[in-house]
Amino acid sequence: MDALPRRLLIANRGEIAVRIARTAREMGIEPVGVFESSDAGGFHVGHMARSIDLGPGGPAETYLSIPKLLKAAESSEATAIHPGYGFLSENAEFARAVAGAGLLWIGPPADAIQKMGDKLQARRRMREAGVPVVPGSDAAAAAIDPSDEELLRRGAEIGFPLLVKASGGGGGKGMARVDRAEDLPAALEETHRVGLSAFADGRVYLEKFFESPRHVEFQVFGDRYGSVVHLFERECSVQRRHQKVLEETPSVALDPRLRESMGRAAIEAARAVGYVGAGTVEFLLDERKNFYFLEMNTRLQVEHPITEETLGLDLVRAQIEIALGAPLPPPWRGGKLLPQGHSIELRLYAEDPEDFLPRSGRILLWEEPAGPGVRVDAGAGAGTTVGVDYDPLLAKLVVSAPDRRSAIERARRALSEWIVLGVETNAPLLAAVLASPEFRSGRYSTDLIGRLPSRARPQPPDAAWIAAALAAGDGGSPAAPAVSAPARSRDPWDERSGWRLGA
Amino acid sequence: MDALPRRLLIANRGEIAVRIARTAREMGIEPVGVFESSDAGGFHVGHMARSIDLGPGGPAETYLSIPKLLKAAESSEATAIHPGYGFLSENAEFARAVAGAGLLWIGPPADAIQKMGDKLQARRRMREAGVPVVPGSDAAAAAIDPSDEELLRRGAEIGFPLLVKASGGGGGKGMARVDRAEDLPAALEETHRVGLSAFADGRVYLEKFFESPRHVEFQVFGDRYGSVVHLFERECSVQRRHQKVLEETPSVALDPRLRESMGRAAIEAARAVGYVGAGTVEFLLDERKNFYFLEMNTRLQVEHPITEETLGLDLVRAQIEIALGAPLPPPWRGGKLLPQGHSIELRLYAEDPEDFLPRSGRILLWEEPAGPGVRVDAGAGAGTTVGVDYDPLLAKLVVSAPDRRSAIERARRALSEWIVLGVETNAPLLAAVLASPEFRSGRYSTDLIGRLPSRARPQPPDAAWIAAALAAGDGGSPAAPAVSAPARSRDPWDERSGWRLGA
Amino acid sequence: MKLSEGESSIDVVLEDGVASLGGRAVPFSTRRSGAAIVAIEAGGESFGVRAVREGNRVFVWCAERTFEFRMDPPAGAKRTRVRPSAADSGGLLSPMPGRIRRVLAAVGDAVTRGQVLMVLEAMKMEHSIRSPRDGRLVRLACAEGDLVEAGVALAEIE
Amino acid sequence: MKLSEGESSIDVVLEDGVASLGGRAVPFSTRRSGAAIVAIEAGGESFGVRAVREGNRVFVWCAERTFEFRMDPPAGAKRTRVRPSAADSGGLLSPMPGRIRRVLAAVGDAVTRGQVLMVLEAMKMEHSIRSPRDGRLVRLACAEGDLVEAGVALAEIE
Repeated sequence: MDALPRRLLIANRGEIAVRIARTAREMGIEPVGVFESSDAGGFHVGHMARSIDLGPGGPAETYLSIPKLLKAAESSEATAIHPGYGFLSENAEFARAVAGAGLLWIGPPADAIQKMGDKLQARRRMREAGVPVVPGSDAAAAAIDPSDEELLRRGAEIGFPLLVKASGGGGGKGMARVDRAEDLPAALEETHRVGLSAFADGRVYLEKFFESPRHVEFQVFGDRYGSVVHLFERECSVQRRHQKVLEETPSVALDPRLRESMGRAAIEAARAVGYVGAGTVEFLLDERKNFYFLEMNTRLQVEHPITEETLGLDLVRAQIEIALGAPLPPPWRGGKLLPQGHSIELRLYAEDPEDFLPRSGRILLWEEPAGPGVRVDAGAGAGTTVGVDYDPLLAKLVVSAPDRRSAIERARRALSEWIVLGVETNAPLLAAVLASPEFRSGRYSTDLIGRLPSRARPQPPDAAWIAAALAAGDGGSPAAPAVSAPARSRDPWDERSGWRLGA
Repeated sequence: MDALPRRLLIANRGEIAVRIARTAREMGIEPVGVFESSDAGGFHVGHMARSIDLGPGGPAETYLSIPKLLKAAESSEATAIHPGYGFLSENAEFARAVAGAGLLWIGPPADAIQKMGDKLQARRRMREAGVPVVPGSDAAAAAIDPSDEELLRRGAEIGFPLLVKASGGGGGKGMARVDRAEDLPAALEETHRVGLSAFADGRVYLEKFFESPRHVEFQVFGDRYGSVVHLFERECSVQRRHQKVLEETPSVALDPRLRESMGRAAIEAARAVGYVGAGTVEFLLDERKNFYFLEMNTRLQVEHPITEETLGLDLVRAQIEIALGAPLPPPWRGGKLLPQGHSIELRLYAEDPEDFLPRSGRILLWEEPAGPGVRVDAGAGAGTTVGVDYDPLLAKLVVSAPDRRSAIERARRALSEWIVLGVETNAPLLAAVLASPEFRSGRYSTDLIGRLPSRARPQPPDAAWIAAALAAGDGGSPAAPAVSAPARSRDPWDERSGWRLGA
Repeated sequence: MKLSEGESSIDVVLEDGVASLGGRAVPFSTRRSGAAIVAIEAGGESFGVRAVREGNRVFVWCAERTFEFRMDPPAGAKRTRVRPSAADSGGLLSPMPGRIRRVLAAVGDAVTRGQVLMVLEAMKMEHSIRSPRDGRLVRLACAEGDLVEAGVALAEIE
Repeated sequence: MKLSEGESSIDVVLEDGVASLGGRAVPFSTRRSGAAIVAIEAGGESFGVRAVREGNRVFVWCAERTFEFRMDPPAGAKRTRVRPSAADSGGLLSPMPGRIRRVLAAVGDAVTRGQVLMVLEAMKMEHSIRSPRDGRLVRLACAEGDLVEAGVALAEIE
C-alpha cells in the first residue's frame, strides 16, 4: 500500500464531508474542505483543518467545477480527493481529471463510472454477465437508440403502467411513470428533454413497472488485484418521491439462499465493469422474490453507515486504503465477515412532512439524540442556514440493536430526543413510519409512505402556548423572557452575557 | 418472565439516570426520576417522563434517603426501582426495603450485596471458593477482627509498603498506603476512624502492596435459576487517586488462557454468594500475570458501555429482564458471545486536569463529539450547574473501532471535537493519556498517570485573545459582540431575539 | 399578547403562574436548567419544552412535536419575515423556495387550466407550476433564474 | 480593553480587522456560522473558536484547548464572581469547592506547620487543610457544615 497522503481534499459539503473528515483525522490525514462563498458558514467547514473558498456562483460554479476543485487541491497541497456522494462523485471526467493532475482519486476507475453511468450500456453489460435486469425496451435484439415509433411499439408489448427512463438518469431522476398508451408520446418527449438538459444524453428506454416492489441494494468492494466481495444488503424500500427516507439491514425480505444469489449477482455486476473500491448494486425485488438489476452507484452511499454498524467497519477508511493499493482485508474475502444485530438509518430532511416540499431557514435550536446504540452523522447544527441550492438532508440518525424490534424501539426513542427549531423537518413522517404496523411487520414495499394514514396536524397543548408566550417575552411575565435563554438579572455583566448561554 | 412494570423509579441522577431512562423508554416503561430540590434543573430530570421532588437537604436527605425514595415510588405509582451506581446501589438495607414494599428491585439479592460489601467476609468466601485473593492480614488462620498489636505483627510479616483497608470500604475509599512500619499505627487509627464514620464498621485489614499492578475486571451475570456467566473483561488500570479515568476492552494484558481462568474465577466468585443480575468482579494482576480477587461490585458499573459495544448488548435491558425472572439468554450461556473490535471509555470529569481537584460552575457551552464509532452518555449539557455535592463525572465518551489502534485514534478525534466552556474539565489529561507511548503500547499499569510527563500550561494563541475580546463585546468592534452569539441587527425584533440563538 | 398557530389565534396573558389562554385560565409552573426553562407543568401534566423566538415567529418544541407560532408585532415595530400566505395574494404562489428555471408563458397570453406556466427547480428536482384555471396571464412576478421564497406570488391569472 | 489569562495580562484593541495585542498588531478575519463566529484567521492560520462571556470572565475554546480570560470591569460596574486568588488573601485558602466537615483548631490556638486545621469534604472524599507554617490562628472564616468556594480564605495564621 502506498504512503498515506498528508492532506485530503473533500470535494463536497454537508454531513458526508464531515463524515469523511472524521476518518481522515483518525488516519492522521489533514482534511481540507471547500465551500461556495455564500456557504462559508456551512457546517462542514468547521470540521476541516482548513477550507478553500471556491468563490460565488452557486453549486454549478463551485462544488461542480472541476477546474476550481483541482486548483483548490493545488493551493492547499492536497494530494488526494474524495468526492463523497452527489455532486461530481459519479462524473468520469472528474475522476480522469483528478488522476490526470497526478492526484489520488478516492473512488472507482473513471471507466467503471462511465460504463455504469450509461444506463442502457449498463443494462446490456448486465445481461451479458448473466445478471437479471428489469424487462425493458432494450431487449437483446433491440437497437441502442430506437426511434420513438419503435418505443411506442415496445411499450405496447411491455404493457402499462410502465416507466420511461433517461439513459443518463438514475436515483429517481429522469424518470416518468406512464399509465396509458396515449400518454406515452408526451412522456417520451419530456424525458428526451430532461435527459438532454440534465445529462446531455437524449436517449430513453422503457421499463416494466412493478406495483409494489422492494428496493434492496448490496454493498460491494473491489481491489486492484481483481478481488470483489459484497458486504451484505441494505433494505431501501421506504421512499418518498423515489428518494430514500429510511434504510435498514438486514432486510427481512431475504432468506439466506436469496441473499447468497443476490450477493453473487452483485459481485458479477461489479466484475463486469472491472470495479475497484466501494460501490452499491441496486436491485428491484418483486412480490414473487424475483430480483432485477436496477443500477449501480459507483460511489459511497448515503446509507453506508448501517453496513458499518452491523459489520463494525469504517468504509471510508477502506476506500482510502484500497485507493492506495491495499488488497481487500483477508477476513472480507474469507467470508469471515458476519453482520451482528440490526441497524436502521433515518434521514432527517428539511422538508414539509406532509407534502415533502423542501423548507429553508436558519436552525435556531438543535439538540441531538445520544446514548446506547445511537450514532448521528450531522451536516447541520444550531446556527446553520438551510438554503434552497443544496440537498435538504440535515443529518442521519443511525441506531443499532441486537434485533429488529429493539432497533425500531431505539429509533423511536432517539427520534423523540431530537429537537430542531427554526426549520421544519420530516421528523413526524419518520415517526409515523416507525409506528406503522406495515413497517413493523417488515412486510412493506416502496409504496409504504403513500399508504400511511394521513396525519392530522396536532393542536399545540396548553404548555406550548405558554412556552410561546414566555419566549415572546411578555414584559409582564415573572418568568424568563425566553424559555431557552437565561433569565435577566440585576448584574450589568449578566445582563449582556446571559444571552450567550449555550449559544 | 413477569410482565414489565409500567413505571420504573430511577433512584439516581446524572448520566446513569439518563442511561437507564433511555432503555426504559425503549422497553415501553415510563422512567420516573427523582431530584433534590436544588437539583431540579439537573440534566437527568429532562429525560424522565416525570420526576419527584425529594425536598432539600443535599444527597444525604434525598438520593440517599430510603423512606423518601420509597414514598416517591408510591406517589408516582412506580412498581420497580433501579438504583444505578453509587448512592444506595450497594446498600443491602435499601434492596430489602424495596422488596419489602412489594416493589421490584433491579439488582442482586440483598444477601449477595451484604456478603460482598463486607470485604473481610468476602475475602474469606473467596478463599473458600478457591479464588485467589490479595495476600493480607486475614489469612485463613487469622482472627476476624484482630487487635492492632496483631495487625502490627502481621504487617511486619507482609512487609512494606502495604495497604490498610477498612472492611466496609471499597472503590478506593477507606484505604491508606503505608511505607514504613513506624507509620502503621497512625494509619490503623485513621482507617478505624474513616471506617466507623463512613461505613459504621471500624474493622480493618492489611493487604500486600503491588508497585505497578493492573486492574482488570470481569462483567458477570447470573439468573434466578443458578446460571452464571461472564461477559469478558474490562481493563481499568488508568486511574488517578484510585479512581478510574479510562477503561478499555479487550485488555492487552490477557491471553486466551489467562482470560479463561480469570473468567472462571469471576464466575466462581459470583456463585459463592448466590449472585443474580449484573455484577463486576475486580482483579489485581501483577507483573508476573498472577491475578488476585480485589472486590466485587454488586451493581451496574460506570464503564459497562464498553462491554455493550463490543458485544452488541444492552446490559440495562438484561438487568430488568433478569429481575423479572427471565433466564440468561441462551447465546450467553452457549459461549456463543464473542466480542468484536475494541472499545474505549473516557470519563469527562469537572476537575483540574493537573491536581485532579473538582471544579464547579455552570456549563455555558457544550458541543459533543459524534459520528462513526462514537457514543456519548452525558449527564450534563449547556446550562447544567455543576455543584460540589455530587460526583464530578460530566459524561462518558465511548468509542469503538475494529482494532485497538484505530480505537485510540478515534478517541483522540472525538475528544478533539468536545467543546465544554464554563467549567474546567480533565480533557487535557485524557488527551495526554491517549498520546502517551506507554498507553499506546498497551504495556501500562495503575501508575500510568503518575508517570505522565507534566503538561505545561499552554499559552493562548493570538486567535484566542481576539476571540476573548470579541466575546467581551468591545463596542468599537465591527464583529459580533459575542463569538458564539448572533450579531446585532437593526430589526427591533432581532435585537432581542437574536440572543436566543441555539440557547 | 396575540399568538397564532396554524388556523387558531388566541390572546395569551401570563400572570403570577396563571396563563389566560383566550380567556381560559390555566395555572402553570416552570422548571429551569441553568437559567433556561426546560419544562412546563400545566393541567397536572409536565411537558419538556424548548422555545426560541426569531423576528415575529416563535418556534416551540413540546410533547415531542414542534410548532410555529406567529405574534402580532407591537405597534411601531415593522413586520419582518412573515411568509406570505395565499391570503396575501390573488395569484399563483410558489409552492417552495427554489429557482425559476423556465418561464413558458408571457403576460397577455391566454392560458388553460393545468397548463405549465413555469418550471421551478429546487433540490435538484424540477416542479411544474400550472395554471389553476382558464384565463389570461395579467402579471408575471418573476423571470428565469430568479430565486423565489415559498409562498410568494409568481404570476396572476384573470 | 484589558484581558488577563493565567499570569499574562495585556491590552487588546480590535479595529477594522486588526487586533492590537499589547501593542502588537495582528491582522485577523472571522468566519461565521449563522451569526456566530466559529473561526478566526490570524497570522495566516485558521483556528476554530468558541467563546462565551459570563460576568467578567470569558471562556474561550481555541486550537482544541480551553482558556479562561478575565476582563477588567468597566468603571462603575461592580465586580462579580471573581474567584479570589492567593494574592487577595493573607490566609489559608480553600483548595476546591466543598463542605467543611470538621474544624480541629480554635482562634488563638498555637499551630505548627503541617498540622491539620480542618477537614474539607468534596466529591465524597476528605481533604485535610493543613497549616502552612508555625504560628497562631488569628481568624477562622468558616464553621463545620459551611459550603465554601475554591480559593476563599478559610483561616488566617500569624
